[in-house]
Amino acid sequence: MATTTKATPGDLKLVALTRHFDDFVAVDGIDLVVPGGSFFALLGPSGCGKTTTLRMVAGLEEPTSGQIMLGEQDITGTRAYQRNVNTVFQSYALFPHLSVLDNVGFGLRQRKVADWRTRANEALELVKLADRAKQRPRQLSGGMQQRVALARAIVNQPDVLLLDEPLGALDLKLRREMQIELKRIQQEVGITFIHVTHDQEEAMTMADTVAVMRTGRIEQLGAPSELYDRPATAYVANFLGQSNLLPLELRGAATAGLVTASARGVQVVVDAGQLPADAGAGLQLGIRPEKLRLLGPGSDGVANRLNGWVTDASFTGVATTYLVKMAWGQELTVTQSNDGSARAGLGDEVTVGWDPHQAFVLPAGAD
Amino acid sequence: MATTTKATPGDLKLVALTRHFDDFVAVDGIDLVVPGGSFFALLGPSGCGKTTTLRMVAGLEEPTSGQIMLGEQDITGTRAYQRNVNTVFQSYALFPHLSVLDNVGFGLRQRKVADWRTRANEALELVKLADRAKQRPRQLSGGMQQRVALARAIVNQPDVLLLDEPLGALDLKLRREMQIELKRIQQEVGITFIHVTHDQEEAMTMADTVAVMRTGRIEQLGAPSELYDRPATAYVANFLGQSNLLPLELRGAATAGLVTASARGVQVVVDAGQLPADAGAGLQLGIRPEKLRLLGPGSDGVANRLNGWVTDASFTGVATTYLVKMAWGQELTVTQSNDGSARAGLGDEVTVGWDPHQAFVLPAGAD
Amino acid sequence: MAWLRRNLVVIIGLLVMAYIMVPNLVVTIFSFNKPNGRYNYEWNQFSLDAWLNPCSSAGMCEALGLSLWVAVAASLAATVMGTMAAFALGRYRFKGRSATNLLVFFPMATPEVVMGSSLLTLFIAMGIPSGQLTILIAHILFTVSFVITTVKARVASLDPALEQAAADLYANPTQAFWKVTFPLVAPGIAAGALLAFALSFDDYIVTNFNAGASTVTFPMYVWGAAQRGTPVQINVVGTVMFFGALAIVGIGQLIGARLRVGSRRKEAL
Amino acid sequence: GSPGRNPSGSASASSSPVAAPDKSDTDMLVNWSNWPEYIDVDDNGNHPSIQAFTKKTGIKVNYNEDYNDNDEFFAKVRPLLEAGQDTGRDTWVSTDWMVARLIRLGYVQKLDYANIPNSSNLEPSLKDASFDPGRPYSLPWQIGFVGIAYNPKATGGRKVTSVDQLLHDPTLKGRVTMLTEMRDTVGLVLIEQGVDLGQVTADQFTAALKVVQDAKDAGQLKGFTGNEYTKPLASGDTAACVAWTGDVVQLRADNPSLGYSLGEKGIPMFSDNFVIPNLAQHKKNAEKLIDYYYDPAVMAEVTDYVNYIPPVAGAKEILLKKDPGVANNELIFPSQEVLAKAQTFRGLTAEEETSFNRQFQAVVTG
Amino acid sequence: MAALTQAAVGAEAPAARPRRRGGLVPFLLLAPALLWLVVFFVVPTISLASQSLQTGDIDNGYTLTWHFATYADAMSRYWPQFLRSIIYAASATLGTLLLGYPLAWFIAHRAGRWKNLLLVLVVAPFFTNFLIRTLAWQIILTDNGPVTGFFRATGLTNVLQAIGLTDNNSLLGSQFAVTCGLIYNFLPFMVLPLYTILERLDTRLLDAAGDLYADGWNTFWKVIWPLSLPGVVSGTLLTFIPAAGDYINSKLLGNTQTVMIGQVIDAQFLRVLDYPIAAALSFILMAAIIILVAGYVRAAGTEELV
Ligand SMILES: Nc1ncnc2c1ncn2[C@@H]1O[C@H](COP(=O)(O)OP(=O)(O)OP(=O)(O)O)[C@@H](O)[C@H]1O
Ligand SMILES: Nc1ncnc2c1ncn2[C@@H]1O[C@H](COP(=O)(O)OP(=O)(O)OP(=O)(O)O)[C@@H](O)[C@H]1O
Ligand SMILES: [Mg+2]
Ligand SMILES: [Mg+2]
Repeated sequence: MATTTKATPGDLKLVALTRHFDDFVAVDGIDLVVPGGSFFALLGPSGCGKTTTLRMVAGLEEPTSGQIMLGEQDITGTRAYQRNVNTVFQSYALFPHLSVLDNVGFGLRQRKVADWRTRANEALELVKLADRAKQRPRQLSGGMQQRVALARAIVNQPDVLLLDEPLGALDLKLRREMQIELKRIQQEVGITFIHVTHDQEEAMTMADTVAVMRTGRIEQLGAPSELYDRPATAYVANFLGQSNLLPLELRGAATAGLVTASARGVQVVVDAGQLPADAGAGLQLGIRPEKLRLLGPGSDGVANRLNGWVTDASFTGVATTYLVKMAWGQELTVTQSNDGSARAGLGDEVTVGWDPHQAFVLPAGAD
Repeated sequence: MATTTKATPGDLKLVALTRHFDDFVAVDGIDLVVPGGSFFALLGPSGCGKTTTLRMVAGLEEPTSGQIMLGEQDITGTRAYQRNVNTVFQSYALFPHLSVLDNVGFGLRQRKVADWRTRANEALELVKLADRAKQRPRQLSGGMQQRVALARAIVNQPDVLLLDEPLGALDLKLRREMQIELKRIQQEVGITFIHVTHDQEEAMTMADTVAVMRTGRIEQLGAPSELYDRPATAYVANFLGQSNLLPLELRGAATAGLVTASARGVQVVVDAGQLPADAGAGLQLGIRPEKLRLLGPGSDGVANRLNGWVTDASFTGVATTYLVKMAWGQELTVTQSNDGSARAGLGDEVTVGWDPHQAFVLPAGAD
Repeated sequence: MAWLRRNLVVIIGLLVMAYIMVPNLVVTIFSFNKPNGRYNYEWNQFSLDAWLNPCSSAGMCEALGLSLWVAVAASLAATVMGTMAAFALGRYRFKGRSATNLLVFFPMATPEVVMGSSLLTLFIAMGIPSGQLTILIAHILFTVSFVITTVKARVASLDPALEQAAADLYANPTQAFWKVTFPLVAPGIAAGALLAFALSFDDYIVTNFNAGASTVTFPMYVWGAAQRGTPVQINVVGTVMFFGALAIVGIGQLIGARLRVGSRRKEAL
Repeated sequence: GSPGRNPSGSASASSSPVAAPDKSDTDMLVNWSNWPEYIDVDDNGNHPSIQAFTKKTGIKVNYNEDYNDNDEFFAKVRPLLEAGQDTGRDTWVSTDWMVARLIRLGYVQKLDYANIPNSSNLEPSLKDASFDPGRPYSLPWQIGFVGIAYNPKATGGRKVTSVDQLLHDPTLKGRVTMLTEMRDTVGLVLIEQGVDLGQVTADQFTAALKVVQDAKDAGQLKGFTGNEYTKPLASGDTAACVAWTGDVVQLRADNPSLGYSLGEKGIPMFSDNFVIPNLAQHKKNAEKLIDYYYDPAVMAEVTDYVNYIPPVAGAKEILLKKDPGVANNELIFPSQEVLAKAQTFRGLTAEEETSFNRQFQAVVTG
Repeated sequence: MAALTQAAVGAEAPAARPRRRGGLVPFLLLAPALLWLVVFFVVPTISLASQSLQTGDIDNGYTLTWHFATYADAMSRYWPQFLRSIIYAASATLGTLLLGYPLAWFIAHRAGRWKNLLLVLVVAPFFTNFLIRTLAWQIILTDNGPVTGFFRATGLTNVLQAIGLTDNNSLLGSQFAVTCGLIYNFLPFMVLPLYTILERLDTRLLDAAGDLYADGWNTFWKVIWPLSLPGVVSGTLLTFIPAAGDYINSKLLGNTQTVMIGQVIDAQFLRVLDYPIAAALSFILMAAIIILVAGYVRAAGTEELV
């Protein structure tokens, strides 16, 4: 079945989708279009309503109000087993009493597909588990179970595949492997994937489009690099990785696309193109740790520089993360790639610098 | 109690420590010295004997042979409740029928410490849970439970604190927070920590010394950066992160500390100081993904260079990871920090290069 | 229609619950009856007589007292022995474990007449005179299996890491048992004891064989009385026992809930 | 297993001692097992006649209503008696055929009539019982007839007067019960077939039983019961049944519409009798107790409550004054005409008893 | 009371593999209960076995003659009652299963904070004397009562009669009443183990089934039912075994056509005084139960008996 090319499925549209639990509003009027065939990630902290949204799409939860459209069809009122949508559950939810093959074939048999066995075996091959067909789920390791859950869902060639933190229970190494695997499979089968996670790295690695959710609403939506490099709010900035935030006061006018400003009394330059339209409540300057660099001697050309001393250095293999204390007490996080660039020791006085185009500017107030 | 400064406890020595389960050798003659007051990490894949080793130190498992010394004292024959060693269990093992305070005070009360209540409260303050003293463990979130388990162990001021994958069940974000927290506490109380994990990043971030275990033995032991930059075997190299391995044949003699060699027919230079003493079985060259760089124009000075084309690029925020396919089919992983250096697109022809001093050489055969 | 489909199981559940409760309801209602004649089967007239004079039926209260005493003593003994055995079976691997499991299972599969009579023969051969002692022995015998089964499930689901944690925190094995293991298995033990109590309190056939000349338990009394009439007081006892059991559990739960609410309120502060 | 026992079963032949040292004089106590509700009771649940006995003699009575059923009771005491052990009882009240068995097995002691002067009040017709010729072992406690009772409410007002009707009337189908007491149930049929219960042969027994079997197979019978037949009869769940007189008198007190008929050709009669088991610890006290109840005034008091036929002459005269309603009740003090029709099942040999029982139980539990 | 949950009365905990070897300790722990079972159960059972092979009668005593024919005799004479007992017990078991399953599900998943109370209510009937309970059934099913009235008015009695569960247009004194009584008496033994297993059932699997196109019915048969089998097994055992030996219900609520083997054993033991055959019947009953149970447990694939 992996070899069959599918017509691109229709778009999935959520219209003012809302779900209340008693008084509590879990999902608060989401409007969203997921283009057919895309890899879409829903990102957000625990309890923000990701699972609830997904369950409504799957038909496992009834919306309090709003609509769900698949292509031209309104599927809001249909029941789970009538929707051509499949889910890979966070906990896998494999049937412990069935063999791997029977798990994968479950949906096909429900739909009375005659050659379910062949197709289930093909799906198992796709996830590289053809040799485990006869085993029970509990005989497999976590990563294998995850792949079975995936096979069980995609074998049905659904219009939309929902993945609810499918990698949450895996260890780091396995998680990275599975991320690559999932992406490969999505490209191969061309099904719309909606991937829920609270791991920002995961969302950014895998998805074409990422939506960041917050208490039942969508805070920002866009391509991963757009969200990462140009977050609209501090919330998004912080959620998609660490940020060093400094209060910013504009001083001069734009010259050559740059504006001079002052952060805690230190003069800095910022990219004029990044200033938000409405800067009423004041501004904040944000710099990602990896965009900050420890400046060695001979780097006088760097426009933005702050002095401090190293209070902590932790080696993580790929990089070393320093905490650099500023005069005003704030500790900036600096991630220095271990690619041969300058290293510093605990207590060393250092200067950190950054390229103005790699920083971003946020309205203050909005956190 | 957090404020009391303790005399540095004695070293923990394991001498030819062995444990059999029936025929199966779980721990196979480990010799090890853990300096008093250090943060020691035991790293290894599932089933390699980490827990068994820890349990023998705690007195929960009897060694088949070998000795355990704490300072000058042989504690091999003593029972768990007689040892001044405490454990934070992987599953926390909090007593569900006792309040948080009673959990933390359990050990003190067993030892008839009169002011157990004060000290337990102090310990709870240390882990920032003083306000939860009256609750039952199941009312706390996973991270909080973990901190209670920690408080319950350190409140006894043991000579050695054993931590068995204490963070295994936490999600990524919480795990990072707790790593920092643990390290802070260890520095504050000065107790010897032995930390078991199978997460290499965790081990490297936290520990002074890391021991990599493999099927009941210790494969390599040293400071994190030492293990990462100079792994003795491919096993260690792969376990502590990703590596690109190339077969290596020496061609020339050492000049200026560098040796010319050939990898898959391409001429490369390697650091002579890194050649292993015994190179009988052939050699392998290892380069970490982040030490490989995409070379832009004007980098002709780089001695080691390989040509290929990009088959995958995934953006992770901090960095972008490329898969670069070589002429002989191998895909090299290249992690390029998003600090403004060159980026490439899918299918681009690229040249990757590395600094000979940042690569390492391994004996082949040993995997 | 959708509502019905969603709540079908609730409706059926409540109906079955009603099926379980109806006989008890009848017993309760008829405890307020003033029967016309010696049989309490037809509603005649509301009366509190039986409730006001629960012991006026000759020998009933003595029988009830004996039954309560026997049930308490037997369930206590069965609980202690059964709990010990459950620990052994749920915890250790040893030779003859499955044989022991089977042996524990057999008494539950033995017809009561057979058990009662063969026990009597044994007592006579051993020279133990029939009476409270023999009743007690018999009751312990047929309740201990239930206790073992009940507690074993609880013991088996206990996390062994907890006892190790106790040992790690300087508790020697005895202390670890009393401070950690026992409190955690306690609900299972309580359930086993409750079941043992109920089975002992309700047994007629085995008891009848092994009761001596002057030991009449409550079921024996009821059986005898029922031959010639059913005093309303029997219904009173049935009602009291039923609601007593409910009350004990209800109070237990209330205390639990109170504790929980208390700590939640603190948390909120 | 037990060692072979002398089938003649006389007490003296038994290997174990029969009489225990009598503690009566030092231990003022007597243990008495009786059927439930088979003695006078006052509103406080006390037994006035027993209280009076204790007051009079200083002997405390340990009265137990643990005799629910002859067979069940026998099963409880047999192992003790067989093993030569005290049963813990000084006297109990067994039905005639059980008395015969107890005597046969040598499980009961001879009465010392010197301690029972009132035994002279025994109704003359009862002095010589076929199961205990000359009554060396037993004295009757109460006597009753076996007849047919019916609930007009359930029969639609029809009377049920014959065994034939009981077993074959289709309007009663499935709502008839008979007794698990073999001699009462089969005896009723035997008399209907013209057999004298004192002369029953094995063939006659089998033939009568066949009638019962056929009725059962036809679905006529709802069940075979012990004393528990009374409640369904009163409530109308049972339309008609084989019943004992004492029960019927009491049921009619509550529900006067209940009907009762005694056989035209003959009436099976049973008696429940005091016996004193081997090794009774207080034999003399037991005999004093029996003597006490053979006082017509005391027996009258009991009869007034239990409504069975008293075996003591003179009781009727006393009741005529105290409670004429009871004294004039034909079922409690039957006329000579009725008494003449009374028949008692003959004593059976061990082999017969086993064989009859086996056949009868095959019907009951078939 | 949540404990009664754990009462498991059978359900096997997943984490339940015994894991230690303890030298003498397990034997010391087992000693009292084992001693009790051996002295007061095994010994009498052996003497019962010997009794079943004796011949003789009450007057002449019984001697051990290894008379195995008694067993053949018992079987040939009483196979109908055996068969009937098995059928009744089986249909009562089926009935308890049909009623107990939704009830257990309801308590486990839909009862919220009423859970514990409902669990107690399920067990509470045991605190009312068995005879009173059964007599209460007599009152409920009485010919002139509202229940019978309802059954008659709705024509249900005709239905029951047509399938042979009752006759005479009444409910008492019928196979129907006996089965009702049995079901009522053993329902708690079915509900408790079922509850334990159903409560542990991962409801996410139900979502998964729905997601994979299984409607309610298919979800039940393909997922819930197979997963609840261990509870079904212990529940059916705890119901079937005592129900097969029961006779109170058949005696008080049944008629002459509903005699069960317990009643036969009772009669042979108490009334005919044929101890060998009574003992043999007991043994056959125990053996039949154990064979059935062993086969059943093997087929159902649970590790331990109860
Ligand atoms: N059945 C329910 N009844 C009441 N509240 C519910 C229910 N299901 C979810 N909620 C609430 O709705 C909110 C959103 O839940 P949801 O499961 O969608 O979060 P999530 O974003 O998936 O979180 P996580 O990352 O922890 O899985 C939570 O606060 C949760 O407590
Ligand atoms: N009680 C036991 N009986 C038999 N084998 C055991 C026992 N305990 C551990 N083992 C075996 O010993 C080996 C080492 O186990 P150990 O628990 O020490 O591994 P680990 O390194 O802690 O693994 P993980 O990371 O999965 O916790 C495993 O293969 C395990 O199966
Ligand atoms: Mg979720
Ligand atoms: Mg481990």
